[in-house]
Amino acid sequence: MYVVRPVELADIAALEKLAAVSMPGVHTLPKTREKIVQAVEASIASFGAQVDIPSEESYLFVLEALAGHSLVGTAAIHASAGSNGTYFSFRNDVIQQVSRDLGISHSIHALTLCSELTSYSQLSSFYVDERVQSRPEAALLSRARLMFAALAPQRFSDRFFVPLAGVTDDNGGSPFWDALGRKFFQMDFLDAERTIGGARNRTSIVELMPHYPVYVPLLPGEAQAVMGQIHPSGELAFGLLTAEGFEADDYIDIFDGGPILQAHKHALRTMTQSMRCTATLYRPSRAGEPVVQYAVAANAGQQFRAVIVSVPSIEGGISIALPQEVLDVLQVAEGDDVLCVRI
Amino acid sequence: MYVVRPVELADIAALEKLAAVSMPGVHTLPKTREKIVQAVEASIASFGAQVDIPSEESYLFVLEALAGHSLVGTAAIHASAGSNGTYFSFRNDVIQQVSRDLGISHSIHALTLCSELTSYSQLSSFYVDERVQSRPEAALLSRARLMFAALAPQRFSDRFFVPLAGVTDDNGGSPFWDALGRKFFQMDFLDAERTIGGARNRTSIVELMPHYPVYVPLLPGEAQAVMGQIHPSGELAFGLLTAEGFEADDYIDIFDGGPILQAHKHALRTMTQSMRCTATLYRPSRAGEPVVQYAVAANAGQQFRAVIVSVPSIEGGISIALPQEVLDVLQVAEGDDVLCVRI
Amino acid sequence: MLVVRAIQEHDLDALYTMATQVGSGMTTLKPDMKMLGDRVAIACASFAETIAPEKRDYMFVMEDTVNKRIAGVCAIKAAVGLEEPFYNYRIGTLVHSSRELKVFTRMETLYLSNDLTGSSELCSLFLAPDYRIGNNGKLLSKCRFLFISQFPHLFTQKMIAEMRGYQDENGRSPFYEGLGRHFFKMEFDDVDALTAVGKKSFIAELMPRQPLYVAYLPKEAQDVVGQVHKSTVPARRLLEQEGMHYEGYVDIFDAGPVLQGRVSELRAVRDSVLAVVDPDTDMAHACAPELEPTLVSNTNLRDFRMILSEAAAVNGHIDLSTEEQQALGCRAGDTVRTLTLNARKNNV
Amino acid sequence: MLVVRAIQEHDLDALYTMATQVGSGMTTLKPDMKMLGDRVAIACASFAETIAPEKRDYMFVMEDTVNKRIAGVCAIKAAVGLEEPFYNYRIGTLVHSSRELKVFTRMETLYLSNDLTGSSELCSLFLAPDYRIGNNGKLLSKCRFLFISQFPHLFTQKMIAEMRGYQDENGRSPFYEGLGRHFFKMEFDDVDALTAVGKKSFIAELMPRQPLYVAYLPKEAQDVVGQVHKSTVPARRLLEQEGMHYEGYVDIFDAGPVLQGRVSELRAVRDSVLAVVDPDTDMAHACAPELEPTLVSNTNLRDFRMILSEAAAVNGHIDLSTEEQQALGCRAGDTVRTLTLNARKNNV
Repeated sequence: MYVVRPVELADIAALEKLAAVSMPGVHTLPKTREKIVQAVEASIASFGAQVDIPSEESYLFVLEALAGHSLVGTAAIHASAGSNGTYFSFRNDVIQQVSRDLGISHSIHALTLCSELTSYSQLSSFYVDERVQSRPEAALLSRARLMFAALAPQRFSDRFFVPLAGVTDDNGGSPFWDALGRKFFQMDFLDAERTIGGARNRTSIVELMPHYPVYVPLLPGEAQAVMGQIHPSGELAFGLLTAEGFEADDYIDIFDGGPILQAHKHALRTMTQSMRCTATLYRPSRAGEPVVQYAVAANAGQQFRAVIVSVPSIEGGISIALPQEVLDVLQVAEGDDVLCVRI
Repeated sequence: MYVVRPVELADIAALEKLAAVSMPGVHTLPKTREKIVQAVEASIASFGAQVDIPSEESYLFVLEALAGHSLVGTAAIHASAGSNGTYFSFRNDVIQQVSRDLGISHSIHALTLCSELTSYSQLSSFYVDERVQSRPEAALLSRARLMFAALAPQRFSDRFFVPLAGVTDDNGGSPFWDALGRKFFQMDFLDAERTIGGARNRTSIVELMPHYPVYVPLLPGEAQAVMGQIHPSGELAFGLLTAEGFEADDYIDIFDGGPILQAHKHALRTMTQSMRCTATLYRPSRAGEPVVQYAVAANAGQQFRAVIVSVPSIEGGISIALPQEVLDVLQVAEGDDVLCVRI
Repeated sequence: MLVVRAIQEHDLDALYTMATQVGSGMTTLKPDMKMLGDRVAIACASFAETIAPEKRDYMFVMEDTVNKRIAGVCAIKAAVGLEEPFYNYRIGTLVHSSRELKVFTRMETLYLSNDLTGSSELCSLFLAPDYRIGNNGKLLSKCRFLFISQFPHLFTQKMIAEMRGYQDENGRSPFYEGLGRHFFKMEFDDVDALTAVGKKSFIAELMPRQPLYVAYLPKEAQDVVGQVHKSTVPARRLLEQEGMHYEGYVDIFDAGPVLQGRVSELRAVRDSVLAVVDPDTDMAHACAPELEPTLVSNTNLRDFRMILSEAAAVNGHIDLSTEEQQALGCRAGDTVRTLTLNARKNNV
Repeated sequence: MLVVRAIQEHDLDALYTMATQVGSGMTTLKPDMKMLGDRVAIACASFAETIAPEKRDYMFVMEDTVNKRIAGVCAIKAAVGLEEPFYNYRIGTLVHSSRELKVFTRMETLYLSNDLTGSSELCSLFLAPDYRIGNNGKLLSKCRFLFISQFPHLFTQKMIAEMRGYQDENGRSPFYEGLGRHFFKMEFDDVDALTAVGKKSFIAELMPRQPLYVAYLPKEAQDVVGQVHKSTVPARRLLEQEGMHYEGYVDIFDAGPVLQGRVSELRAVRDSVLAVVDPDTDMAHACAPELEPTLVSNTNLRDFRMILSEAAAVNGHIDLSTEEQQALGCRAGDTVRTLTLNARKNNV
């Protein structure tokens, strides 16, 4: 069995190992021990914080294989993307061009630097070990963040977004960057990402990036081709998130043109279809009873746990029967509330 | 009993009478017989059309008091606001201003001329007679349009909006217009509305209105004060629409600064909470059985009808018991499908 | 002798004949009898001062007094952009600088503008091919500056001239291909034809209205911003010698430069002088040894005439031959305006 | 006698004393010993040509040879905006026109721009109050044009001068109140103080970047766009006489005009002439009857000096008194540059 739980200090060594093998890229794990320690401590403080208004909290989750106690995945969610500055992205705008005399009317696609995502909650750092990628636990890890948000809505915005890494070539170059950011930053893509620490909320961005809309037809074909396209490493996350209800058309990343998925919580399956049920002890009654898979989560703090269970359908019901082992992992007793959603 | 139904040719005389008493303003009824006839004929053609993609269809509904066969309200919905041009509105933008050196960071509100509502379906022409304004039938009239859209989704966009008249003074002047549109059109508000026929999709708009964002702090206080504020005549509609799930913060009218309510269909109560039930004949079983009010609608063409009924709750059920009189008004028989939503 | 004079109604046929030789690239001189007739009528009314000053269009023809042939045409519009918007791109500069990252980026920017609205415009210059010799081109181009010096009150302080932009050997405009085509989705020649019939403003509705960084354009489009067509290089040089400068305004289609000048700083306005015509002595000009040629005009608005003479104004007097006096429609004792044909270098 | 000369290290104390008298409104001359010391060092390096041309800052002081007092200061920066972005608003025109509605609206527009980046700037002019008599102000201001004529290769073709904008009797800037305050949320004087310490670019981060219609501003803000402070009217006139013009660029805070000139069209560059100093004869200038005063400078970059003389250059020679020769650091046979103090009208 696998469990998603908040990161703990004891995980630091394991995270270091994960960081060493995980993809080079900017939206994944911190790379150095120092930054990992920082992230873990920030997460522990965040889970422990009393929150009225979402702010600097950053929650880091790990996926643990209980057999062997090994970490096989990470995922994070930040309470507010702009707690530490303005979060910049390109908004996909459509400009109508009309000439009555010529009877011409067409739409021009333009990218506008905007700060609209600043108040959103941001999902990031999604990584799962190869062995788990095809298992439902990958989906559990991704959704656990939203289940936590469903259990503790005051900790988050009503809107969420996830930037996914865009297309780069074999040398780490980005066709989108070459057509746009490079002209203003005068440096290579990876140098720029290193310089700015992968952030999208730095003053340097407002100082250097264009403030006027970028007309897409003027971009070279290679740059247009990768707009909103994901790096192959992001395909798993993209699939999980669009199934969840995230939409990809409104924003793209200002550096590599990668997609930024976003959604109002009303559009997210985890938010709209999850049910609060009372946990009961599962006592197998008859063999062959049809079962379905649920993600089940409990607790809104550092004790947060999420697992997948296969149990009889609870549609219309108000309780869910869970084996003792699951109750133990979730750290709940019979009669406690849990959050359940079909997975 | 009252019924909402598509307008018919026989209604023209009654509509003329209504137009004579209804508010002066731009988002309500056509005023002249010729325009009324046009609107009625367009509506009849629209209800009769086979529609794959929403286009020029414009559906006009009336609220009829069955006792006396008098018309006491109108409401319309256009399949696509931009079927005949680009629909222009002001988008409420927030621009982040950051100076790291001075430690200053603040937001500036700006209005940007945009055409994003062009592909939306547009609700308009909502008018109810004074005697009906405080009755639930006002809500029925407003929602009937969305029930029709729920019954015939292919006829409409996934997104809807409703412009509501903004604040004008006793002389028909608009403080918002005086601060903005007047500078470009060089004419009074009412003259401009007359000249342009109340439309928001004319080439003249793209020719004359400002293409650069208008920074709200630069507008005179009186103009800022009325931005997004409704004319008193729109309060009933505003209340009904926000209860329905429409949101008012994203767009305002380019002429008078009145609010433009908009929503994705997923956010609308009529769309998300309506149930398709089988109609059965109501046979009162026991006195004092608790009843609730439903809006019930049937048929997706010119036979569309919507009424309010008070019947026992149908939560979880799949059929609704309706008195014979209601079945007759809805033009359905036992066993036919109807659409029901709590009102 | 060649004389440049105010156009007259009877010049219409000759003007049409010339317009048929112009070819593409000059939008203000197309072989369209209706358009040309309207224009000549406006020009005649302009010289007669029977229409409002800002509507005037002073058109001049160059006539060969020997064979009475019309060999060239040029014009000055009193004001552009007052009936239809007059669009240009203005080249501006934006600096993007981050001290933290030690980056300082200076970018050129294109702004769609109507800044030149109301300016007076030098336009419609065409010289018949067989007259393209000697100083004829200079005479035709520069006559307008002498006219302006004589009647500065008829013009705004800002004078402009649109120059045809760069095209490659195949008539392809790299600027149009890199920018306009994306928004118009039609051929450059079609755009050109539309502007010729006065539809320029409506095409401009399709242009992007937000400022554009030049760096977004393909290299070959960037390279031709403000560059004239190869055949226009001499015309540009002539105007620059008279005090017109490229100040960063270009055509929205082909990025050809707009030359601008302040009327008070034009060489003709600074340096031209009035002189009284002396009685013809026959001798002075007969033996004038390699004198620099001088532009000489009469001072008559309604029947403005100008020639190129070997005579020079000395101490407020000038000795013109009888033939020259006739060409100018003046006689001894009349006042004429004179300017050396070529600019002299400053004495620094 | 008053001599304007290149500043020297030992002038720092006198410069500081003068800066204490300047008051607010001139951001480039504040009583800050560190700033002034740095600036004098750069100026000395500029005249000595030991720093790159675009970093130079040529600073001049006016010295009273009688009492050795420093009575005025002025400067030319070789290039602005190359270290910190240099912001202005540019006034443009946009036409909104609908033939259908018969509406033609011509609107002025403010564009935030760095267009003047790289221009050479005339700046930091201050004359001690007790010397504000006679031609002293002209001498101090115009010395820079003579310097530019002598050393045009040191400057870009574009010369600018920022003029202090309009304020009412209470020191209130209607333009700032109508625009800047909404974005800065601080007092004009605080903004002024920040710009003085070189923070202008960071304030500009807070300015709206999209083009603004002037018509959005309150009437009283619109009225002062391009208007100078009452006390700056004479300084503006002086510069305009020398060939500088307001071309639509204004300060982003108070909308004071930026005057611009093309170096080649400055009066000094057009009209100044070189002359050889004749041996002092004592007589010529003693009896010179109401001659127009002439600006005379030496031709020495490192020790540039200029005076106002009653002598005039005639046929390439000029007769300067021994005292004048000493003030200029030159002697008979040396070449000097001369320019009449006042512009003459054209002979039209």
